[in-house]
Amino acid sequence: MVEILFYVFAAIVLGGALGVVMGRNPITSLMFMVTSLAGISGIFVLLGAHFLAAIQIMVYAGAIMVLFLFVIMLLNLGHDYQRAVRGWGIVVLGFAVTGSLGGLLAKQLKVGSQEFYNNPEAGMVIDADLLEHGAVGVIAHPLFTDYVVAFELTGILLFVTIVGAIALAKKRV
Amino acid sequence: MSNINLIQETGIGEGWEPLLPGLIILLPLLGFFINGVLALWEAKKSAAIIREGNEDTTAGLNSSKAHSWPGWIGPGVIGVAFVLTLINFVRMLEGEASEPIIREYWTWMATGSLEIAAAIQIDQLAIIMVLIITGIGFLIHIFSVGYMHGDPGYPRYFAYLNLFIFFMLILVMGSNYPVMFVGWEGVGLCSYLLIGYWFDQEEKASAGKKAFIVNRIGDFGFLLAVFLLFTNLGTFDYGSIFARGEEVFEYGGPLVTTITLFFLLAAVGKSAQIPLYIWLPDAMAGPTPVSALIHAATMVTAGVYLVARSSLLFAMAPVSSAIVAGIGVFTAFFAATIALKQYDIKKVLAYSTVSQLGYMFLGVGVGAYTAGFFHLITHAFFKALLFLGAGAVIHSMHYALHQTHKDWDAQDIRNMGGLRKCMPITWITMWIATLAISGIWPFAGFFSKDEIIWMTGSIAGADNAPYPGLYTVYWVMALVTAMLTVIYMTRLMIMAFHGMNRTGSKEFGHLHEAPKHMWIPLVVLAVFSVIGGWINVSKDIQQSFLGGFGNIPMAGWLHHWLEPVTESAHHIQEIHWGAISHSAPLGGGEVAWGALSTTAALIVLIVTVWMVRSDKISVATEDSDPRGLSKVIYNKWYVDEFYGHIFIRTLQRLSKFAWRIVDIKIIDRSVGIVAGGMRALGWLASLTQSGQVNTYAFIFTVGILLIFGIVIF
Amino acid sequence: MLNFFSYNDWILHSLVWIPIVGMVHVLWSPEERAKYLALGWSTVVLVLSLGLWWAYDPAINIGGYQLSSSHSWIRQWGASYSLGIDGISIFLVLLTTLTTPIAILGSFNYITKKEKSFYALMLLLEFGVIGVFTALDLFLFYVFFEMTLIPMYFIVGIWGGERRIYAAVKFFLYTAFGSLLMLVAILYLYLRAKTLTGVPSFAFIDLFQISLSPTEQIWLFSAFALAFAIKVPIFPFHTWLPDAHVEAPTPGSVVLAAVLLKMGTYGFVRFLLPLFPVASQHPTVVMIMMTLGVVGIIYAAWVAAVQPDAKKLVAYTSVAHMGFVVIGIFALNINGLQGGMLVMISHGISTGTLFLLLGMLYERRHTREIEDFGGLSLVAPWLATAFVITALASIGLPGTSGFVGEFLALLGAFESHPVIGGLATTGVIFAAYYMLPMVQRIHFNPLDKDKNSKIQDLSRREIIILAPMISLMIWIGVYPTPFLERMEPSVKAIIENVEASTSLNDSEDNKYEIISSVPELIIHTSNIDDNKIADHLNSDETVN
Amino acid sequence: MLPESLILSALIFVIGTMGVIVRRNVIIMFLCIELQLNAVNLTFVSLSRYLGIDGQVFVFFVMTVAAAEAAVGLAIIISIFRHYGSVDVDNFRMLKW
Repeated sequence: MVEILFYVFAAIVLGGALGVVMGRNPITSLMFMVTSLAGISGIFVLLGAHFLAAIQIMVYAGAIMVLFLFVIMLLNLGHDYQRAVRGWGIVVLGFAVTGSLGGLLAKQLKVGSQEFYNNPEAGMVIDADLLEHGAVGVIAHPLFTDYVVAFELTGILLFVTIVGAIALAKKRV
Repeated sequence: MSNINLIQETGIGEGWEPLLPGLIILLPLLGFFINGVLALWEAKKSAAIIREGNEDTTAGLNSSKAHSWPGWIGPGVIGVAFVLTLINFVRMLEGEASEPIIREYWTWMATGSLEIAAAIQIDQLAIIMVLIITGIGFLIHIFSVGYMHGDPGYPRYFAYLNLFIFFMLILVMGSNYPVMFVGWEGVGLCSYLLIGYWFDQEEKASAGKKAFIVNRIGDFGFLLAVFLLFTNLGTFDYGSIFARGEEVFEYGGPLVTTITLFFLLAAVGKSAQIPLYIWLPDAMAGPTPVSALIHAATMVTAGVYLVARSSLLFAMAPVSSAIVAGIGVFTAFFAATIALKQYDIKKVLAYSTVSQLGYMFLGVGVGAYTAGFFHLITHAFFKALLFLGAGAVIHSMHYALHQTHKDWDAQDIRNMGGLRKCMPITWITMWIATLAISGIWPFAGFFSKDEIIWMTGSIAGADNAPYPGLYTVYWVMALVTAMLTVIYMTRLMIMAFHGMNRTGSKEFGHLHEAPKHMWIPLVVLAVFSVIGGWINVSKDIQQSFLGGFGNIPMAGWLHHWLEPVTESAHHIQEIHWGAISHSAPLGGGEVAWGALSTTAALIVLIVTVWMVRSDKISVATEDSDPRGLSKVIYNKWYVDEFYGHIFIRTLQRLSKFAWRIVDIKIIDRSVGIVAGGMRALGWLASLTQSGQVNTYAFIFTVGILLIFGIVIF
Repeated sequence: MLNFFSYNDWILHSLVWIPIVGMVHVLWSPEERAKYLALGWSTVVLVLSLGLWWAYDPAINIGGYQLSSSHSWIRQWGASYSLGIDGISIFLVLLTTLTTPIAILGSFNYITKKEKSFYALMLLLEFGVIGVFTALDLFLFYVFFEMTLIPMYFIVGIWGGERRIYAAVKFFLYTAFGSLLMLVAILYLYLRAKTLTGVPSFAFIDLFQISLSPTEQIWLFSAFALAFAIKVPIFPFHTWLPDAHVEAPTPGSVVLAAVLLKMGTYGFVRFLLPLFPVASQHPTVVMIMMTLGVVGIIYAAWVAAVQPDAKKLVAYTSVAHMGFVVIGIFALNINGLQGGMLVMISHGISTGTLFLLLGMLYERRHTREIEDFGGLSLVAPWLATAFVITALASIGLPGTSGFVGEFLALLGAFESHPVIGGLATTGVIFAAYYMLPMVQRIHFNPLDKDKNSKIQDLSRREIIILAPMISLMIWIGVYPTPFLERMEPSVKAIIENVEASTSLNDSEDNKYEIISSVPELIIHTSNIDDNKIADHLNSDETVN
Repeated sequence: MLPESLILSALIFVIGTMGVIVRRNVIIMFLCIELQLNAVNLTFVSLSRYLGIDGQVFVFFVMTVAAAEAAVGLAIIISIFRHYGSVDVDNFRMLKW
């Protein structure tokens, strides 16, 4: 059951990703992106990261992508059907390079993951934690103990980002 | 720390005690400082006037204090120095000392391997030079008071003149070669400053520059000779060099020959001998008393002094000595020919000086160091007198031409004539000098010049003389030159002082005898031009009718006096050359040849008087250009032009080549090519920077792939 | 007296850091007070530095460093902050402290824009140069050596003439290129020393102890020599100098000529001879260096003689003078080396003064072309007098500073290589050939240009600038003994070290062997003081 | 499931990279970068099952940074668009020199 669901989500994710790259219109790409993100969120659930899955939908698909959408609408790019790619030469080269990169990555990840794969206790700890603390608690605990400084810094980062974004987008030119 | 002891008068001299020898040197320096400060003060005032646009810079300055003090300070310090020297001289005479007195004041340079003291040495040679320098210097200073009166740079003039005396004294009193070199270059500096004294006239400034640069060629030789001495002997002091020179150097060996040839180069530069004589005639651009002091009596004789000082080395190098004598006699002859056709009164005297210096070189070159030095002394008297006389004439001519605003050349003898009527004292004293330089008995020049010629002749006949034929040639040339001397000097005198006046009737009224300041030195020098030669009458002559049958009191005095300095050189010469002959190459003794030469000189004189007087002389502006050989001689054999083409133009071309081609085109451009290569590489690298994000991302990915691949495989 | 204030302990640190304090002060003060503050601070440095004259005692710790102190800086690398002086560096430090206030005073009228930055940079430059001359640690030396480039780059690039950017970039790249090669050599040397002793250290005293094979020496020598040759500059690496001098503002030229060039020759004496004695003695190396020196003397004199630009002329004469220094150094005897040192000092004074004088002329006439002048003696007699005296000192007239140095350098060169020495001596002729025509065309000749007849004579400020310089020229010319006797022990130690190395490095066996004082050395590396350095040297000698 | 999800993440990453390389529209390039980030997130999450919860924490941070990046990046795009009237990367070549 889980495997089937995984492959369904995987297909959605891959299809969405291809749609993002191949879509000729920014809106199309964006919509495929949302689809893809939703698929990833499904895989997150399957992997036991319930909280992240929720965040993925709410923040990523819900907020960030909407921000993109706003910008596209603001700039009125919805009707912008340009030639999609810059030239077939670079597409071929890109395929060659990214293909080999992907091959290497896949091979390496597969080889590297063998020992975990064979580990019978895989996922036991996380699942136990999940049961004990709940989906939020399991991530909240390290976040506010071990990573509290980083967490606070993230807050500062976001603040700075807000200031920066406002300053940049301000009409002053 | 070594101790500076400026006027240190401790230490006991050998047999006599010198009185404040350092002060003799310091006094002119003091005069220089005082006059120098006055000169700066003065110059500032006149500069302010020029800046305001006032052309006449002399206005209002003549009466100022700055204009009357130098006239007292300048001659004053030299006078005191002269008196001091005289006292020391008398003490030295009484002391009968043979060892030089050395006073060390401070350590000038000391490194681990050498030590040069700022030290002076007083010995027989030096004291005579000091006497001449301060004595004649004093007279010329007094003369200058009159001659330079009214010149805007009056204090500056005396500052330079005092500085010159200072350096000249260092030159002759130094106890080692480096100290001598200080004076050697210092006098060159003063010569430069004084020749270019009227610096706002380009040709005068250039003449000074020329003198300095040519002198520097000589200085180059001096330095190399000194370096060679040091590397072989490890010292610069006269005492140790001459004490050990005989053992260290081999007689006639290449080393000592090289050293002496470099010294010769130095002497040739300073004493204006071929091939470096060209600066001296130009040096006449300076004020006339300067020509008298520097370019006749003292500085130019420094070369002779150098050879006499280093007599031991020259005696050990017969080749160098022969070259010295050869250069000397050839210069004497060559310069005399040029003097025959010059019209500028100072130019004639300048070439005459070159010629007479040639005689001195001949003297020291044949090993007759005393004779050469003797001629230096007598020449100092009569040539200083001639120049001062010429100065008086020019002064007078200048005044006359200035009064009537005639722009004639005040120095051209064609514009003079008949001056004896207005300037009797100058006329008589100059005739005395002329007779002296012509070698007519009993004037000073007779004894000194005759001795040089005689010594040349007798060396040619010495038992083992190295090149008897060569010395015979020298002897003949020296005799011929003596006759040429008579001709050009007589020509000068007749054209300037006798016959009809050609200056113009209006101007003639303004011609006048020189003021007292000026004629007193003339008279003093005239006296010495007569009796100066009696200090070294040789024994044969003294016994003969030419010496009043033994009645000239000081026969051979100078020879005897200089013995401590020259005896080792004479000794070496005697060992290697054998006894010198007592007859000239054509036979006949010293007395006979002396009498003969005086007679011949007199005859030539009379003939010249007759010939010049019968010539019709036209003034400079109307005179036709000389033709043929006269033209060549008038243009000084075109030597200046020759040098200009061969050396100066070549050097300038080389310099321009070095700058324009080597420096800019080759070196700088190759640096530029390296820089350009770097830039090209940078440009190639910049091609990858298309500015397109996609491309960067692609390259980035390739990079990741590479790193990834390297990590995996 | 000096000891009462424990002068010896703090003086070198103060000399290095006071300029920085002054720089900060200048930067924090209003624009119009900048020049007075800069003058004040540099004068403080000058006054303090004068005590060195007495504090340095040539009789003690012969061949070693004095007033030295050492503090660990970057412990892991063994770089330390060590300062000290010996008979070679003391005069260069004094020359720097003297030149800086004079150059600052000389720029009062010349610098009219961005005064604050200018004077701050001048003080920064002083900091760097004093650091170069006092550093006893190769790493520290290198830092200072490179640091001097920065202020000079800006001084030329901002306050320079028309082609200032070109000149500044050329100057910077040229010298930086050389010093990068030197950096490589320094690192090699450091690693070599580290492997031999096991202790990382950049201290001179440690680096001098290691023995290198002849091949290594030749390579390292070349790298160091190239860096210093560019800095000096030796023919044919000199072409940056005329450009930099011509474009630099007067004070920049003064400091450049007076002290920056000396860093190159100082490097020769300080590093090349002690570090690579075998290479320094190698006949080919000596021949190349001497030949370049001689060619520099003659060639630069020729080129100088035909320059229409007075400043460029003087710039080329610097090349000629530096040629004397080079032949003096590579004569490898005491006379030559002492002469070379003295030429450095005298060149610093006389050429610096010539640049000051040319700057004064430029302020008056706004031209540097020799042709535009003429007859200035009439309207500016004091200026002309100063100029003539300085020019004569520059061409080495006896009785002025130039002569003593040149005489000794030539004598030294002549002792070891007569032909080279003889050729170099022709430099005295060519010196007159380039200098006198310039003097004549500027100060003599008729006053035939209207603009020239309005020129003002020296102001009181200018007299204050020139008087000490001219007095020094005469002093060194007449009584150089105080200078010579202070440098003698250090010079002697260097020469003896070079000569001793012949025997040490001849046998192949001890090629890579560290000499036996290493254990001691390890103990002392972190804390150098006079006595221990002396010990090192003594043990060094016993080994030799 | 681990190897599969890892391979999936590799594929997403590669597709994202391809997009960055070939697309000219800067917004789509941006989306592709988000895609790459998500690929990395997926890797973190899938490995976190075996290596502990830290992986998920990192994903949390990555998301925050992605949000920040998107905000700033989009602001830049807006200002560029104002300047050039286009979001085609071919226009942004100012940094070439």
